[in-house]
Amino acid sequence: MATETDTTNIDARRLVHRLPDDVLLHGGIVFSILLMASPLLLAVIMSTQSTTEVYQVTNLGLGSKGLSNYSDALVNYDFSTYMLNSFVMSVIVVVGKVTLSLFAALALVYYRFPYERAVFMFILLTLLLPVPVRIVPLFQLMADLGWTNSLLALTGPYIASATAVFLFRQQFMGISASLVEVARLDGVGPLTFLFRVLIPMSRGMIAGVCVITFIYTWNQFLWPLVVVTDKSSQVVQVGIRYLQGSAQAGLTQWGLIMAGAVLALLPPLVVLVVLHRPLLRTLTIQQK
Amino acid sequence: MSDITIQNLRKTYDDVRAVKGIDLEIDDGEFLVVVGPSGCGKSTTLRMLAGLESVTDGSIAIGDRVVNEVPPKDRRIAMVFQNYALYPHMTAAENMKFGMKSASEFSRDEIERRVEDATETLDIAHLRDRKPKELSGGERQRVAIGRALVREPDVFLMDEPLSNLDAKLRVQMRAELLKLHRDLETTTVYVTHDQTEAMTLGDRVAVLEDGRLQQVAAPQELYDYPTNQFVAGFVGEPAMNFIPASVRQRGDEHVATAPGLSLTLPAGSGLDGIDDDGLTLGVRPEDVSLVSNRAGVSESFTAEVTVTEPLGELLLLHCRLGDEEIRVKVEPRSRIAAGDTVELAVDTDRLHLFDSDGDAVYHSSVPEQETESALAD
Amino acid sequence: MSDITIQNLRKTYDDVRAVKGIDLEIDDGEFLVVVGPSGCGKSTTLRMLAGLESVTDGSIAIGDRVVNEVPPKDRRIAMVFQNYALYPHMTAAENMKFGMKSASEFSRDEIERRVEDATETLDIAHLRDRKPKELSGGERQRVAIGRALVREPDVFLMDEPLSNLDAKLRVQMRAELLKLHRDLETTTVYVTHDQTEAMTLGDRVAVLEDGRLQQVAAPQELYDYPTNQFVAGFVGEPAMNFIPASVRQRGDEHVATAPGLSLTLPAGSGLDGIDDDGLTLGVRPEDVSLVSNRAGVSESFTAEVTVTEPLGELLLLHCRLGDEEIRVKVEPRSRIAAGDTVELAVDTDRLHLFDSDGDAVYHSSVPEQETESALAD
Amino acid sequence: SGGGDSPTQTGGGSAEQSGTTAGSSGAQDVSVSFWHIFGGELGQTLEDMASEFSQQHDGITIEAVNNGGYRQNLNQSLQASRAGDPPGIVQIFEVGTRLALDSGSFTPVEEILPEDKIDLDDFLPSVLNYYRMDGTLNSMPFNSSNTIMLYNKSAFEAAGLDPESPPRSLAEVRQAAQTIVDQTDMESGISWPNHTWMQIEQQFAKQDQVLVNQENGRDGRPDQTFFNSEAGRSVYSWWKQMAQDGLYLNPGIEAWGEARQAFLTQKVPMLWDSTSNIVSMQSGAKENGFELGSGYLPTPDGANTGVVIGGGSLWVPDALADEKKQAAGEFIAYVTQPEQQARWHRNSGYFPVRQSAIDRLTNDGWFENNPNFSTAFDQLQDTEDTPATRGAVMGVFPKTRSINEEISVSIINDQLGVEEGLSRMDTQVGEALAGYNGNYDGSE
Amino acid sequence: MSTATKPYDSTLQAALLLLPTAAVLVAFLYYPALETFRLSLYETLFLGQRQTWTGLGNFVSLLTSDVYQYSFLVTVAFAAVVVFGTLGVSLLIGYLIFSVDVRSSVYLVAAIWPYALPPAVAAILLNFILHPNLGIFTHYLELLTPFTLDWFNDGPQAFAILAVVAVWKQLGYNIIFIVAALSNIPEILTENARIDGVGRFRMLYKVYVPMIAPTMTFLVIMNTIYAFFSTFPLVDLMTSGGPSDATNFLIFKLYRDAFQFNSLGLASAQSVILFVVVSILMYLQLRFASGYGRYGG
Ligand SMILES: Nc1ncnc2c1ncn2[C@@H]1O[C@H](COP(=O)(O)OP(=O)(O)OP(=O)(O)O)[C@@H](O)[C@H]1O
Ligand SMILES: Nc1ncnc2c1ncn2[C@@H]1O[C@H](COP(=O)(O)OP(=O)(O)OP(=O)(O)O)[C@@H](O)[C@H]1O
Ligand SMILES: O=P(O)(O)OC[C@H](O)CO
Ligand SMILES: [Mg+2]
Ligand SMILES: [Mg+2]
Repeated sequence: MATETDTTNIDARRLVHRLPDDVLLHGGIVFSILLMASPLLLAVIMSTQSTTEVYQVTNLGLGSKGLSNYSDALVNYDFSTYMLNSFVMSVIVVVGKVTLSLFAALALVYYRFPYERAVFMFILLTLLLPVPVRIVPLFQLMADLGWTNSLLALTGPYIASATAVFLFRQQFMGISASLVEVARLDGVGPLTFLFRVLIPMSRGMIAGVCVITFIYTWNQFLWPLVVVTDKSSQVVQVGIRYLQGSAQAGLTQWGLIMAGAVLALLPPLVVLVVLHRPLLRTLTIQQK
Repeated sequence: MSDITIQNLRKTYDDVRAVKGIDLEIDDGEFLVVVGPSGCGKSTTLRMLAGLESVTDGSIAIGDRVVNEVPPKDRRIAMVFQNYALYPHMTAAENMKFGMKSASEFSRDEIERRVEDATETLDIAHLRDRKPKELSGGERQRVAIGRALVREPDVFLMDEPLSNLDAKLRVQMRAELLKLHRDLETTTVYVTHDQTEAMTLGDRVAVLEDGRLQQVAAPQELYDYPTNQFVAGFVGEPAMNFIPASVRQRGDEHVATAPGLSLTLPAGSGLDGIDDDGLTLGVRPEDVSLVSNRAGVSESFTAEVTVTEPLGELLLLHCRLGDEEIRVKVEPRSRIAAGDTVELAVDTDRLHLFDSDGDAVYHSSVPEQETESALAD
Repeated sequence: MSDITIQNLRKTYDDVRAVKGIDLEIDDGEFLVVVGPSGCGKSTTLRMLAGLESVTDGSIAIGDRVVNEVPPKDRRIAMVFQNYALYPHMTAAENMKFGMKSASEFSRDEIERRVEDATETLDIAHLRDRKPKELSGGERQRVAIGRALVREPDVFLMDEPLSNLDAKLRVQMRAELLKLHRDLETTTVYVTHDQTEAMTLGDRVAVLEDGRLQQVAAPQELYDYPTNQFVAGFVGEPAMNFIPASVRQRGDEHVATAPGLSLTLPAGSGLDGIDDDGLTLGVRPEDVSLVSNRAGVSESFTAEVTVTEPLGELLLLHCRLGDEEIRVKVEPRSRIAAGDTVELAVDTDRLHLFDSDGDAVYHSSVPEQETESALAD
Repeated sequence: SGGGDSPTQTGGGSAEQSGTTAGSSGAQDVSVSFWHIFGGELGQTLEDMASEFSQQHDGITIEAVNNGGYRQNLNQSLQASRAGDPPGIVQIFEVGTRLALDSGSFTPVEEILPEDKIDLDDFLPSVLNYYRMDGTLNSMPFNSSNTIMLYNKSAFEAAGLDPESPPRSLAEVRQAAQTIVDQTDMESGISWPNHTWMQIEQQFAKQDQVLVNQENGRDGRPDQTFFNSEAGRSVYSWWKQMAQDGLYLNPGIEAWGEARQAFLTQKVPMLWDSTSNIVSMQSGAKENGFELGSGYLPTPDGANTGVVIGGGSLWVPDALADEKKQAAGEFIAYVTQPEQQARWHRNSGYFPVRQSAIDRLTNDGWFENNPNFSTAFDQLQDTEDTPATRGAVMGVFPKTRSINEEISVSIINDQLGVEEGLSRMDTQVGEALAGYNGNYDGSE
Repeated sequence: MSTATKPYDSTLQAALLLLPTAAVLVAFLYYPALETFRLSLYETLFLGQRQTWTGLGNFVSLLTSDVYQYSFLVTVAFAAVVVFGTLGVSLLIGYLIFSVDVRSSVYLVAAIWPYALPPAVAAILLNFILHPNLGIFTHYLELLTPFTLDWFNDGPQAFAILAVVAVWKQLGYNIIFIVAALSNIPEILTENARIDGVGRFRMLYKVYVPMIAPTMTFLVIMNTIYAFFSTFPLVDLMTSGGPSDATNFLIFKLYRDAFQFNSLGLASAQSVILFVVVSILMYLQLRFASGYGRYGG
């Protein structure tokens, strides 16, 4: 299958011996990876330090506060609320988007209906309309609907997407035509076909779309910033913004901020690490 | 009754005329193989039979019923695909059951019974709970056939079911399919582009080219009496040698001549009135031989060997005769090397003549001839 | 000097022993074909020759130089791959030049000259400026060969270079490769899994199985005198019939018996002292025949036909003999149907016996025998 | 106008009920959110006040929420009002006054104050006047501040300067800065966030120079600004020179934290800061081991017409349900009570806005014992009442700040000349004013 | 694709299946987008509650405004730096990983994790690490080099810092594609080069880069879109557009005009201009995607 590219599925023979410069290569990789990760590692260290310790710039030891910056962020600075909001928002968008897109792709790939191409183009064209292109009226719309500060406003605009429809369509079209024809010969109904055949056969792709969507949604910043004005409904990315203002004895509490940042990064990072395989496969299909 | 009657069948895609008018009758219980080069319209024809493709023109009847407008599931057919078309996430048994469950006209027990029967017939009972990826190619194809079997159809349609298998397995599955057909006697239409498969499987073979039927006949008849140059060249490996020739009537006899070659043609149908230049003489590689092997041959000719290919059971010579290359099958242990000049003769009982349109105008032997048989008892 | 000497060559991947000790001498200018089933270690061996794979044990010498530790680029070899390995973004000419340019030991003119020569030799001068995707499969393979040519290597290594081509083209390229080799006389090691290719191309053929060499011999010798059952079964299509048999000495004669069959073996090397049960009698399908066709055969036997496969030029019978199935090639127009019982005899000059280890202990004909030749002049 | 069609607005029914709100255990709880801008200790103080109030007032819960900074609070409350889901009380900075008023999103606070509990005459007139437009008090001054200069007495002493007499003119600042940089290992001489509140708004007031025409915008909609005036040029020329000579440590645009940090970590000996932060600066100084001093905001030539009121006031959105407005009014009255004001002052440095609170503190000897706290107050008391010190009013004030601060960077980085930069401010703000006015008039 | 593989032909069912998606797209994408076009022709105050028709006035004032022109300029420059910076670094790291052993998912995951990195977090982390006074990186940089980091005040530095953050955050995404593309290059091409003795570096720029050109093009487009649209949190949390407007990118200016300065009409006009930018980018992507054939194995 052309779609099974890459990284996850590489011929065992790739392990060709390349010893002479192996050490150099590994060194190079480890160096770049460490360099890339260093801000995060430093942040983790700093997140255990007290404000005074942070201000001793070269103090790179684990700090005296242990995890208390984290509990402080979670309890006193409402990060538990923000995280929960982010989580609920992300899960709703993931579930909603996957469901809606599966239905749409089912129709696009397996139904004969007038103006098929036009309908597909109609969906695809929304790629031209990222949030910034419509943010003002979208905000007004939410205001008019009275949806601001609600999950509806946070999730609604994300719940349908050209990308997911496109990916599922691509996936379905990649399913061997003869499998479809077998179903046709048997007279299998569309929903049976979707649930018994398409979904089980698209598990990897669905997982990939879930990961992409989760990370994408979790990382949203601008839209929640605009549409949520009530702190208790705010998501964690914007929550970081609130932390920035916190000061103790006139000094910014960087330890606390770092703890907040690490918290805000953790869920998408975990999702990525655990599900990187389907993610990689799905992303590379998106390219086409 | 599950004979099939196809009349003037046509299929046009936007601008492609894939099938250009086919008339064909398939008897109840017959195993008909449709063969032809890639893109000739085999699959299209089969898919119209299945109802997967709409019919542009003409009609298809299964039994007494014209099925042009009948949806696939109601045609009482089952189809087997080249790539098995098994659902990868279901076990063998689930694959077999899935279609029937969807149809909902079968009871649980009925479904179980049929799957039981089919797995037994195909000797795959032990594979019931494996998923396709845990099966070998041959086993997968067997499951796919099993899935067709459980529907107990009137007609089996198979589109190159063996072409994904390796050579050994293909030969073996071929034999199994033959046995299965002998047991079930279900009308079967089998599409392949492999002439060996066509020859060995079919009660009759239909040769298709460019959307048109070229010949429908029993395998050996196809080999011995091709109706045109296309069929002659398509069937047989290596292909029949074609030599541009002219035929002149000399008294009672007809003599074919080509550069370096002159042959008196045995009397036969079609020779009357032929006195022509633009003809093509056809002779198969095994019907040319080294002269020393055939005593008393008058009309021998010489050719230069350009390449020798030892195939073990025989030696294939590529020889230059005039401007043409002809292939000759000779004894495997002949000591012949490239560059040698050899003396050759043809089996005059196995000559074919084609006119400039490619139509066969003459075969040197007569179709209805009796062949000596070697039956014991 | 570019003969190759391989001694006790071994290759082990983590837990897979891919090559298990090969000794082989390849003469300067020889065309050696390595053949064997998938996974037997052909590619691995070739890649060790090329230096793409490190050698686990043993040694490889090209000419007088042991090359085990020599990097690929310094081995004076060129390799042609199955899927051409052309750089898609470079034209044919650029593809040919790229490697040489990198080597930087060649002058511009030298490079131009060589490419010129190669394109001429291969008749692809007109394709120079096309990119791979604008070339057909055969043309691509020609460019790939051209790229190997320009390096003017001591040894060509080819790994299934034709297996991506369709049947017709494969046959044609095969002939071209032969001609090229005849012109250049460069030592060539050619890997394939296709026995026909092996037979027709090789000066000698090395049969590999499971990481071990089974036999190295000229093609016809391989066919006629396989050293073991594996080679016997691997070469020839359909494969040799194997019938479990016991051989008893009766006075001067040795008689082989199997259910339904009893054969007096012609005297031959290896029969002395054989008086055994666990033997296997080997006879090729074309060496079995219907009795009526061979007059005066005493030791005939009968078998039931289970399947008939008309192949056009012959009819292949699957017959049941005792518990065994044997395949028999008979006259194409024989009127034999499945279920018939036929009387058969074997060509006693073409019998083989294998012991329980599969080693050939006896061939009824003698290797050095002269074959009658049919040379004119 | 905005929020008028809010679905939450109920008619007279709720007015009747509101009579029973205070002190009674009403059936329904009114919960009012209060968006403020404080983190840390100040935020804590506010939250304490809110919860104490909630405890004392059955049926009312005030939820104090730190909603980021002033800009965010203004924008978000406008957005929330637009969306019909406004907070109960919003803290908005002084320069947002005109915009908030024009937006029509807020109810004049005097309409909802429980009259029996508040005595407007007790409030400092200078403060009330800032927030009173066309005779109406639109918002309740709560946290009022001005700019003072903090300095590191220990460093002054170490450099041989008199720690008890901080520089009063910009030239003196420069001298002190130079001396300290030369004498000690301090990095630079002075710091303050690039914030027009200090370098323009306060400096102009001190030099009795209005920012905009129409009597600083109090007599009508202004359409012209005076940044490129003598007052502006003298401040900016000095500032630019300080920066060029490495005597000014630039912490960034509105970067309060960075500036304070530089001061507390003793990179600079002087800091211009809001009085609002005295408490934490005092404890910060102590933690970092130096003695904190404070003085009036220095000006060119030591001119001192006075300062403008800074800080924020409390606004109540119009779209709020009546009983919530009522509750908000109760709370606003509560936090401006003299004892709360005194407490607020002690915990922050914002000066009390009521005379009685000031009197109470004075009587307690607070100002005597805490000279840094009195500096701000004294500076305020020293202020003459002129159009310049009454403060400018314009709808585009927040944007003006952004424009000016961006241009300030270019000036002190020497990408722009002083005049060039100041007149660019005049142009850009002028355009913004024109756009705002045109639009505003157009639809009325 | 053959229409023959479409087993269902009930238009009604198809419509029902498409309805939810279509409804969401119309309500939250098409309608607001059209509304953006409409609003761009008005001058507005207070979140659109006061609107005055100005025709193309907003566009005229944008296009003639120094600030906007400058913003456009820095955005384009920023996109260029981010696009090529990201590609360069990712190519290097991707190539290293590919060269070693692509299956090693440990390396791979360790290199692509920034894909999960929220831009806001990236901004905050580097804001701290590179803080002019507190940043540990700053500290050592200033210790070891004569260079001083003062990006709170120095426009070009702020621009560079944001570029670093933007590149860092985008590395994961790019490495994913580059490693995948490299892995798709048939191994035999590499082996062939080994036989010819082609050097690693020459191989990279003569063979690998041209061969993954389609992927690189795709990444150029995606990175451009990213640089234009997704870097808002960086600006908002790190520089607020400053200093000297050096980081006042289009998206930030749009936000500020809309939600801080209440000029929705003007902001809508900016949205329209951004729309034109995305459209051009998408068009280019389609052009290039079809222009390059995909190289098979
Ligand atoms: N859906 C379609 N749209 C347009 N043309 C088609 C379609 N399906 C088939 N064709 C064309 O119709 C002709 C016959 O196709 P068909 O698949 O029947 O060939 P085939 O004989 O089965 O070939 P193969 O041996 O390669 O399977 C071909 O030229 C093909 O390109
Ligand atoms: N890099 C590798 N790591 C582990 N095992 C390998 C590797 N390369 C080859 N093998 C194993 O070594 C054995 C020989 O492989 P090789 O590729 O030489 O077979 P082959 O004869 O060329 O087969 P084919 O005809 O399929 O190409 C096989 O079992 C294969 O799985
Ligand atoms: O920090 P504050 O509260 O003193 O306010 C300073 C300015 O007045 C804000 O506009
Ligand atoms: Mg077909
Ligand atoms: Mg191989």
